[in-house]
Amino acid sequence: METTPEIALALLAQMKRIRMVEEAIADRYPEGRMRCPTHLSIGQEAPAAVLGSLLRMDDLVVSSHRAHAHYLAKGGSLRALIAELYGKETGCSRGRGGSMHLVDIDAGFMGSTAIVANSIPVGAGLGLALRMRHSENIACIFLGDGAVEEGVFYETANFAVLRRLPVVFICENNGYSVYSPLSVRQPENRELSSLAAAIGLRSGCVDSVDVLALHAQVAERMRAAREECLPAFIEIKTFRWREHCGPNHDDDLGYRDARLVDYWHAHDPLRLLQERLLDERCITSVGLATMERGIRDEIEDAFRFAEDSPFPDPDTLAEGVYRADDSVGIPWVGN
Amino acid sequence: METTPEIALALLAQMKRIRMVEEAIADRYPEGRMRCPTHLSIGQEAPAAVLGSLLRMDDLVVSSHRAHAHYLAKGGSLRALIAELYGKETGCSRGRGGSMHLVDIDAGFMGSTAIVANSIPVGAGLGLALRMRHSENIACIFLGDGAVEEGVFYETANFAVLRRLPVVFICENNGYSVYSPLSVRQPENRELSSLAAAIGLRSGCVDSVDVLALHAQVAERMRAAREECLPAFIEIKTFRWREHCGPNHDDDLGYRDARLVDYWHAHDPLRLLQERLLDERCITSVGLATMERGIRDEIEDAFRFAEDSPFPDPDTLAEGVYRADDSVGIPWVGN
Amino acid sequence: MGRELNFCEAVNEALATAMTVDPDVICFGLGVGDPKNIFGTTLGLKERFGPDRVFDMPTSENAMTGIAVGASLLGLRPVMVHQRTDFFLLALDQLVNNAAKWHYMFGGGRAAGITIRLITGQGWGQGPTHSQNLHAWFAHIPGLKVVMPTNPYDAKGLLLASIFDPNPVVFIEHRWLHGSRAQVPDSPYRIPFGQAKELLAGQDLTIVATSYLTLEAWHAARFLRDQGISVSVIDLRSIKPLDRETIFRSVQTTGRLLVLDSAHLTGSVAGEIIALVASNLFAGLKQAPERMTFPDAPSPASPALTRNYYPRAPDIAAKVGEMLGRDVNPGALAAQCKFPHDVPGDWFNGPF
Amino acid sequence: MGRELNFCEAVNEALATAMTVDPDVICFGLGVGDPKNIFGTTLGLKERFGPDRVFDMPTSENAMTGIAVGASLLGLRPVMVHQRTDFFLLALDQLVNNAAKWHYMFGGGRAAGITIRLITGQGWGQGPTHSQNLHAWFAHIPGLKVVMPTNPYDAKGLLLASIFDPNPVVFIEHRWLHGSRAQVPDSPYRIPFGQAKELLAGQDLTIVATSYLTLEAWHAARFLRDQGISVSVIDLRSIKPLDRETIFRSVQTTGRLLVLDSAHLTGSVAGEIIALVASNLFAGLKQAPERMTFPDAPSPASPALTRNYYPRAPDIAAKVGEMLGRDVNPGALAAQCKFPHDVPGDWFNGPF
Ligand SMILES: Cc1ncc(C[n+]2csc(CCOP(=O)(O)OP(=O)(O)O)c2C)c(N)n1
Ligand SMILES: Cc1ncc(C[n+]2csc(CCOP(=O)(O)OP(=O)(O)O)c2C)c(N)n1
Ligand SMILES: [Mg+2]
Ligand SMILES: [Mg+2]
Repeated sequence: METTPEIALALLAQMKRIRMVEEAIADRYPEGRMRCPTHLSIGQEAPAAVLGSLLRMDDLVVSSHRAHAHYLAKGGSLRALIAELYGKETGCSRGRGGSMHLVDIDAGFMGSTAIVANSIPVGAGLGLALRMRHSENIACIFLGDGAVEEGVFYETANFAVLRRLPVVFICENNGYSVYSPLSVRQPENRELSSLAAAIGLRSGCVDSVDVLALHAQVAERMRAAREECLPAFIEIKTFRWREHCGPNHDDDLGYRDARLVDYWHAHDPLRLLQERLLDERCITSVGLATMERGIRDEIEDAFRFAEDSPFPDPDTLAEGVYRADDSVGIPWVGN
Repeated sequence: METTPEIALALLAQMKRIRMVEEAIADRYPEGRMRCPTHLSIGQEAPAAVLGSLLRMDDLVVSSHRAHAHYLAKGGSLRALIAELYGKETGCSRGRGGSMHLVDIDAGFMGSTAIVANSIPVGAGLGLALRMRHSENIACIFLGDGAVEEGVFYETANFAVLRRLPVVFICENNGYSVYSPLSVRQPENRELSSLAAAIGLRSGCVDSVDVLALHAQVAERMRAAREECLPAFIEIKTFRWREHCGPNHDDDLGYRDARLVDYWHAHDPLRLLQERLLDERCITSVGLATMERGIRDEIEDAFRFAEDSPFPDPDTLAEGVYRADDSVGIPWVGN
Repeated sequence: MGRELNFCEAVNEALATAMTVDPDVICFGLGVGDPKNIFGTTLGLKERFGPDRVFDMPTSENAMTGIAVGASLLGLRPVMVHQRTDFFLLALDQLVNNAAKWHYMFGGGRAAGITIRLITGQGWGQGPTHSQNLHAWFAHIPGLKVVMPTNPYDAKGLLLASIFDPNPVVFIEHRWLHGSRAQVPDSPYRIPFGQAKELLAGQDLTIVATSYLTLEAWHAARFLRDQGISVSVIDLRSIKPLDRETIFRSVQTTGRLLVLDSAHLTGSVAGEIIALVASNLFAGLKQAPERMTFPDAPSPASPALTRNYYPRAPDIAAKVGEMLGRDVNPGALAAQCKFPHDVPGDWFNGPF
Repeated sequence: MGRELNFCEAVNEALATAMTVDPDVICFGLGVGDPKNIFGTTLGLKERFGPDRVFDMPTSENAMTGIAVGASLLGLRPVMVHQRTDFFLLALDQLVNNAAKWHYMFGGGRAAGITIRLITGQGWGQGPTHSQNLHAWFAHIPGLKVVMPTNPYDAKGLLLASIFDPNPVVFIEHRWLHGSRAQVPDSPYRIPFGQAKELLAGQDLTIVATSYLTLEAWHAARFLRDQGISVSVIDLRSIKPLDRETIFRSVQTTGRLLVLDSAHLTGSVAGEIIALVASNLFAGLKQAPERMTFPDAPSPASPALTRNYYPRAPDIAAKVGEMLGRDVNPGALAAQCKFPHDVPGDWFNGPF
């Protein structure tokens, strides 16, 4: 698929939207009314935006603790996201899950979970069901470089290859698991994509600095995965700007090489894309301002919605543990 | 290391011993006095014998459910093995563990366990301790082709490479997990050793039909592993002759291609080695008969020992759950 | 119409029925479709329903459980099986962090409608890692249902109820029950969870049991009856949900409670039941409620040690006698047993 | 000589002491040696004892637990830490099938002398997968010891006892205790397991608690004392081994028992304790023993829902009042709390 100007603009808009949402969350987090652990995607907007533009509405997604971007890019409701952070009944998980447990079934966002790697097999299970139903959709599994260390990633990949499941693993390699660099977790010189290839996945590694190149490369791989119906693994090099969990910057802690931080600040994929689209006159500065205003309004609306929404009724605390429906006609017998 | 005639003879003796022990167990199992699930190694003697000859007395071994051969080749007591199968107090695990839980600390056989793959990290932990103590020994981890499917194998291999642990994974690939062929468990054309290599292990695959070639190749890899102090993975192609668990043949069930079974019967590593050593006059038929008699006597003695040994005292059933020693001088305080 | 089936045949029939009724039912596990077909319980399914719906799997318990969860979110009804409960320890992240919580933590949308069949080992030296019982663990987790059938009739009805329940169900089959036989209707039926069955109604003492221990309790109760002791035997059938009412009703009559549980004493479901009765029915109790369980020690392999590990009918009878202050001569009951203590009967001759 | 330390400092001191005393002590876990150093508990250790003994690890909980087991077989004393109990669900095969059984199933040779520090989350929207409490599970497994310290003094003494215990010990730290302060001797000492501490001795009712709930119980008891209700508060400190004697002795005096437990009701340790008392001390009970626990529902993220999820001092006071038939006005106690219900105090301001 060619990356048309329309697509480029849509990518810009989505990335901007994600960034501005995350920044708004960060700004307001210290008020202490979004009371749940929150992992922001600032700096990592590109993979989400690209996948969001390539996945179909009825393709499916699962993700991890750092899921705001994936949820939004897949079409999840912004209002429901912010309300979830506020612990409101109108939240996407009715306040039960918080930032780490997002869902929007209508948008095909099937759930994000907070135990590292444990949504990976869930994504493959979606793939199994899609395959059984002869669907043309695919299931997209977002994971981090840390998640690759869990055995369940490997087990899932093995099964996906064995049964040729229509799944794509999107591994956002931001080089860190919390404060831990890859060097304390994985052997030097490991290529995650070679590892995935050895398990049998169609694999490749792409950089997220150039968003349009990223889009083109991921598009090609997604097309192949869809057409050949073979599971794929795409490693995307990216960088998290803020602290692992919470609204702050944490580079004062010195856990990341200053040059690395500087490099990514100088190569912010969002800014580079924006400059390029301005340069190439795909968008004017007026158009950009309009875009930003639109996003700001949407964000304002979402926060207002969240703040105005009611909290869950405390008396419903223990409800909803079990689902009640009974859809089959097999008769019940008594004692 | 060159495979000298002495070594060749020792390999023959060890393989013969393992085969004859296993056959004796199989013969007597129907008596119903060895009352525990028992996984025989008939057909798979070569890897155990080769490793037994290459490991030093103070190298360490862990293994799985199918561990008789590994235990014996490492120097584990035959008497204690048979007594364990009989559930006797003189068994290597005092009757608590049965065939699936063997141990002989003096021989460096640190334990075999019956949950697929769960002794793998234990072996790596031994390696970690050896490394911390600047020992020149290595820890050898026996596993099957099924165990490779557990995530813990992958997690362990990653850590072993990361920390350069002195461990060698010996993967006996007999093509089956119980009745399940590799084809229902792993992708076609997978090379286990390439997979291991992608994780970062020094890897190779060798065949066990020619025992002397196997010995030479494994010796070379073990030497490298020891000298470079890098963890290694050696896949050894082998074949199990009897049923997965229990004393019988089960090829009437038709789960294995008859040609495969025929091939391995025609290429019994033990018989081929024996014929070759006779051919090459490394041993005479008289020498062979003496060897067999010696083994038979040892086996007779072990069964007699087991049968004559007392059962554990039923009153000790709940004892030994916790270990009692207290070896540090930090004072205890009361309330 | 009914016929006599054994437990494995009843499970097999439930699976076949479920797969016929609903094309969304799938069935997998290590050994599904192999020549032994999980002690015969999955016999013929692959042939009838095809390898897409019935399949063997890699030795990857954790991922495969997550895959079941994922598949269920799109409406499939996966039935996974493990030949021993012990193997399932690898999959508890998926069971507890995902399956059990999915419905609740995402605010009530989808649920993980999976069924996990776990087979419990006992006897013939299964030893410490092939005969564990973890139903107390499962019962502790909100969002799970835990079913422990005792006979072929219940096995069929409870398994069908499990498969079509929209929530995750842990379905525990005791290996020693696999050979038991009973009349089983050939038409499909479901038995609701949370309905215990009072097998015998008595006046002197209530025995609460599950799964295989129900049989031992029944033998003990029949033996005691001949000595003029009238014991209630309640088979819980599911422990989550738990049928408190039936337990309470019986204890209200007898005032005496003995709970049997095939698990380690500390933290057992037996303890939970005693706590419930002590807290809710204190005034109705005539004496201290008691329990018989496995000891707080791993299950040893040697038959010399398992003899006293598992409570059997004579032990139960003796315990009831002790609680009632009656001499009951359990030796007479023990003498009736015609096969070694570490097998359930003639049909089982090791090793699994 | 003692000084005031907080809980994290006490844990840190215990670790440093252990590593100084014994070169075989090693310490690892996700985040060990990073700038936050597990809420400061592993601060400075890597620098002092080197990266061979103190290290971060891959996100591979299961293998790393097995690696600890293996290392312990050669005499190392690994101390592993998880920032949340929930993450440890991945490692239960190693804990239960290997660590807990090693000594027994190999006939009494080596043992898995490992210490697993688990930190329990609460408040600030930790939600369903970051605030689980599984001590009932661990207590159910023979071969494990389970320790739940309440204050810095006990944390140091019990952690040193854990590290030098030759058996696997699960050491549970409630995150809300990390900020608590107390006098801690600077010399090394060990507190034996299975010795509960009676914090208050009373006549009317016995409260049994562990870990963070002990603090809530203590506040409730002090409040009740002013109203003329005299309550015993027992801090178990370890739940396996369990100090039955101290519980029994107190209940023998008061005749009334309330057990608090930071876990789901069904299958809780609270139930186990009630069962023990009901079975062994039936005649000594004046009324039905009761328990207060979390509900049988996952822990929700929203602060609106957690308010009623966790039993707090006013709830405990109210419950005691109810059991004694006394009006105790718990509202007055609730009014004393000066910070939001979902943080332990001013020192905690989210997110973890
Ligand atoms: C099983 C488990 N272990 C540890 C954690 C704590 N934890 C939360 S996020 C995280 C980092 C994961 O790193 P990565 O997968 O690279 O994702 P990133 O945060 O970089 O996006 C860790 C270790 C967890 N949630 N689950
Ligand atoms: C976790 C776990 N899953 C399943 C089993 C049942 N099981 C016992 S041995 C075995 C086969 C393992 O195959 P492999 O590793 O190739 O060893 P082999 O029997 O061929 O020597 C299986 C699946 C088990 N013991 N543990
Ligand atoms: Mg990362
Ligand atoms: Mg095999």
